[in-house]
Amino acid sequence: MKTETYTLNLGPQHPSTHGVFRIILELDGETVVKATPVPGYLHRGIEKLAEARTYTQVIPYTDRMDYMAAMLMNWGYVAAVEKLMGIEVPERVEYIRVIVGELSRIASHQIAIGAMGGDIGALTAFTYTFRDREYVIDLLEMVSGSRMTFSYFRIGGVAADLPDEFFPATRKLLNEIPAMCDEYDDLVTGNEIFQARTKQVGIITPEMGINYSLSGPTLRGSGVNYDLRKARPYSIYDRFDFEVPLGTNGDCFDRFRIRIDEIRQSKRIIEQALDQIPEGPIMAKVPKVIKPPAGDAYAEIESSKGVYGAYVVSDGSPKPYRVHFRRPSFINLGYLGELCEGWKLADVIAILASIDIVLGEVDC
Amino acid sequence: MGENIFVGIATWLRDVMSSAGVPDLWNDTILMLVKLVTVLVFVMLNFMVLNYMERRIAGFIQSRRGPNRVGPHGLLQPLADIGKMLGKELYIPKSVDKIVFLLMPTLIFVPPFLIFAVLPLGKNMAAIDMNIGVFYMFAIASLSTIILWGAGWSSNNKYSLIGSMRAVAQMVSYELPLILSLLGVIMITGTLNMSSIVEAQNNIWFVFTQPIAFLIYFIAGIAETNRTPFCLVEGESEIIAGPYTEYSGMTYAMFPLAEFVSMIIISAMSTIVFLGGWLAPFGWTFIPSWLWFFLKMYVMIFIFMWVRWTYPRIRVDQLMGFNWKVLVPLALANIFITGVGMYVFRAIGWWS
Amino acid sequence: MADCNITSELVEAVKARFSGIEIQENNDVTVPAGDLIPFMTEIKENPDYAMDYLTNLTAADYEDRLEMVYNLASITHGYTLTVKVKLEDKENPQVPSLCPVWGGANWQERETYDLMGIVFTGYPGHPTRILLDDNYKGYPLRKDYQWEGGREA
Amino acid sequence: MFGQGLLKGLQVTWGRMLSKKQTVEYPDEHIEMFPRFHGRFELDVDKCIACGLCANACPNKVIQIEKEKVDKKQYLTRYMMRIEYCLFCGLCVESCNKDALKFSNVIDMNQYRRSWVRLTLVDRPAPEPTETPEEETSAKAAKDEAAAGSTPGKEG
Repeated sequence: MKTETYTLNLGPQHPSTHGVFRIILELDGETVVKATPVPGYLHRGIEKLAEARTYTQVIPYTDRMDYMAAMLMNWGYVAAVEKLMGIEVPERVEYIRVIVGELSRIASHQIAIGAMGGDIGALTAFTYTFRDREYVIDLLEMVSGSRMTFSYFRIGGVAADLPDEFFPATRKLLNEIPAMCDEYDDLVTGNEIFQARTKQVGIITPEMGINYSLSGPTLRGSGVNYDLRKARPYSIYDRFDFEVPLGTNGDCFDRFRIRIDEIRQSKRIIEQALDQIPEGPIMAKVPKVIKPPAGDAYAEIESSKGVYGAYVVSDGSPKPYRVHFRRPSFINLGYLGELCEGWKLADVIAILASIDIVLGEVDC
Repeated sequence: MGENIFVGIATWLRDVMSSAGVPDLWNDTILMLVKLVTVLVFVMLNFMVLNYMERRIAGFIQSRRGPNRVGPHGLLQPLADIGKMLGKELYIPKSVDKIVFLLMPTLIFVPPFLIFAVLPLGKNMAAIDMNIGVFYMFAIASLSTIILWGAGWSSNNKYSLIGSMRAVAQMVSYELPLILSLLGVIMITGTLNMSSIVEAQNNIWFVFTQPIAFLIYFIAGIAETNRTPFCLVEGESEIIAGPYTEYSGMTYAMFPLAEFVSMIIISAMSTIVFLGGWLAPFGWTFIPSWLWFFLKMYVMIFIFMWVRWTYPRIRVDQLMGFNWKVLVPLALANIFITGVGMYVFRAIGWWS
Repeated sequence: MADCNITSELVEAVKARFSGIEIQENNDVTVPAGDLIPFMTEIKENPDYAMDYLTNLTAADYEDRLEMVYNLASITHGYTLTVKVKLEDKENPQVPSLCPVWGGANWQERETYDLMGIVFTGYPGHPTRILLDDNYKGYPLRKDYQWEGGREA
Repeated sequence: MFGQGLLKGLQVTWGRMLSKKQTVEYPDEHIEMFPRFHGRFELDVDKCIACGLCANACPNKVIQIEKEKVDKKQYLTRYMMRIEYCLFCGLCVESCNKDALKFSNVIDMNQYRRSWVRLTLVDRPAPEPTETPEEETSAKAAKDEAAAGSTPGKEG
């Protein structure tokens, strides 16, 4: 029997593309023959905007990339400028950055878990993770004053010291995190329907993952142990004892499961950081007008989505000459077209959710 | 007193009319119309209760409060919803097949209403006590498949088309285990009349003698009503709203309404066939029969909702595989075991 | 931040094989455009370097040249390397595409083409715009790009 | 055993159905905001010296300042924030040396119309100068331009 394929425009406005993202699907019945992802609907030109602003003024714009883990976005950019200027960041700042960064990672992973549950159909998982995320965001609000776009990092330090009530509140939350993770496990991970939907679906082999520059849980789900916090410990991550959760099959389920495990590991890191945090200044000696010497620097951190890097070129003026962000979501998406081929329409949603993109970051 | 309240009202109405000198034919016709209007009102009331219940339960499960602003405890929320839906623009996209597009939301209502005519909602409380009630119900229920398909096809939208194709595949397939699961009960009772099936459960409910059939019926019932984990037809995160994507305002509202009504029917059927219908357990007959019926029905509906807000959605190939590889063989095996059991029990004289 | 750049000895060893490359004091390597593919293949395939991971690919617009920047990393060994390619021809900048070597270069090259206007030869098909509209004129990240409008206008 | 996860899920949702609800019924209840919360801006006019640092610190040119020179002192006549462009990053508050510009805990900043969103913190005429400097008008014009941040050039 001769059949024809047809084209389905998944997006730009679709409940499961997590923003404005479009996938042109060529479908044979419900099976995907060809998938062409089309990003760019949220392109705001942050890299160009940065060229018209001073180094400090770029920080609020980095928030707007991965707004689910804005602290980490701040960190990557600030690290690049500090590398360019050769600033040694005070001890306490490093600890504060680790604490808020890991809290941000927890908040981001909670979204990823909930959104994936919601995309598979379990809307309750979505509300549960959002409910728990509010507690994490409360802590970050206590520190920075904002709930989503924190703008908390400064070049050479952070905007303000941790308030006193932050420590007991964080410890209280950390004690609740294992119960939260168990609840997600019970509700979603252990669910047979969820497993049937995600196991052996959208398999990324380690070779393809490395070839396509995937990073973060998307790559680690395939069993590649590449976490910058362990591979090339930046900041003070070499002082903490934690594990890198790895998947075995590289399917959607592994990518999902890893995120829950990473929340547990982040909890361990924060606990250690809270125990070790020293007193001290929260700002390095930085000139009032930030004028890095001419040159370029590339710094990268492990964000919740993967390797987030910032490439900053300075010409000696107070404004950056060129800023480029290596956004993990964008590069992880590059493999999506190939990954979706041969799967069902419903699997495309599961695969997209398991990669965990934030469109603000994809389009920058 | 409460036991026969509706029968009493009907008798009273008949008496009033005959004493007023209305001919018998007219009398019967008017009474039938009154019954049908009662069914209509009953369905609408139930829809409002269900709408409120669904949102409230969803809220409670999700650590929210659910609707609680309109009226005391948000009880008037369904009215507000209906008002909102009525107030919305009835938008008809240019490319749709206009006649079919507008016909389907009106037709979607017909099968559920027709079914209500034969459901015994209490002792002597079926509008029409048909002797082929179960058969009639399934015959009518199958009609809604083509209506969903028509809605999707006429929308001229690929999401709608996928949704409606899924609807056809799913509803046609799941009808089979649904009917097969009832077959065991029908074999035991030897009747298709719903009231007789209920009466046959006087000693023991069929949920205890036919547990597998009940399970199959429950699963297939969820699939028939297109609810999670089998809500592929709407599949919100995949195909927006399936066949309903292009509908707006009241034309859209008809579909959820029909969905709720079919949920009532599925729950009512499971009550009638497996949970002893209006029969009171433990001999607690001080509660009227129709109240028992609603109690059981709403417990079933609650379980439907509970399941809906807990589970994720299944995939389309898994859905069909589950049906043809698990449910249908299981249902057939159940029929076989029932038959053998009947023969054996008859042979040893435990059952006549 | 710990210094994870590739060691000088390894870089020197590469230099012996590719005469055209320059090495800056922070071990950044500048490669002529013609040598790019052999160089990248060599450091990717050779187990001594095993630069199997293309982290970042971007470009910068300087007054006299466009400069491609490749940030490589080795998952096996853990170190990084920055490779640069200078493109003197600003009117018609061309650089060999890395798509045959790394699949991950695909979208990043499209982005660079889109915003910086660098054409990647050997790219499967002509690179198309990825973030901007297909009919967009100009390359916004170039320094000479002019745009009128915005909220002040 | 197959089905265990399904039952576990039902157990979780059952537990949640009966447990305490998380909703804050907003207009009736208010959450206490943290002291650092980035709410509506407040300007302590007496402290403000109209230096324009906040306008310069803003990444998005939100703040517009108009000032007049009265008796050799800068006098703030108008302080307007185009909140619709504000990122709430807090760089302006941080840049204020005199502690005049602050965040409050007010979260209700929603308006019915976009044009009403603009936040005018100060709008007052300059007091009559006690002496009469001749070149006031020209000085004012120059200052105006300087105060409005850099000259409105092309956006990013």
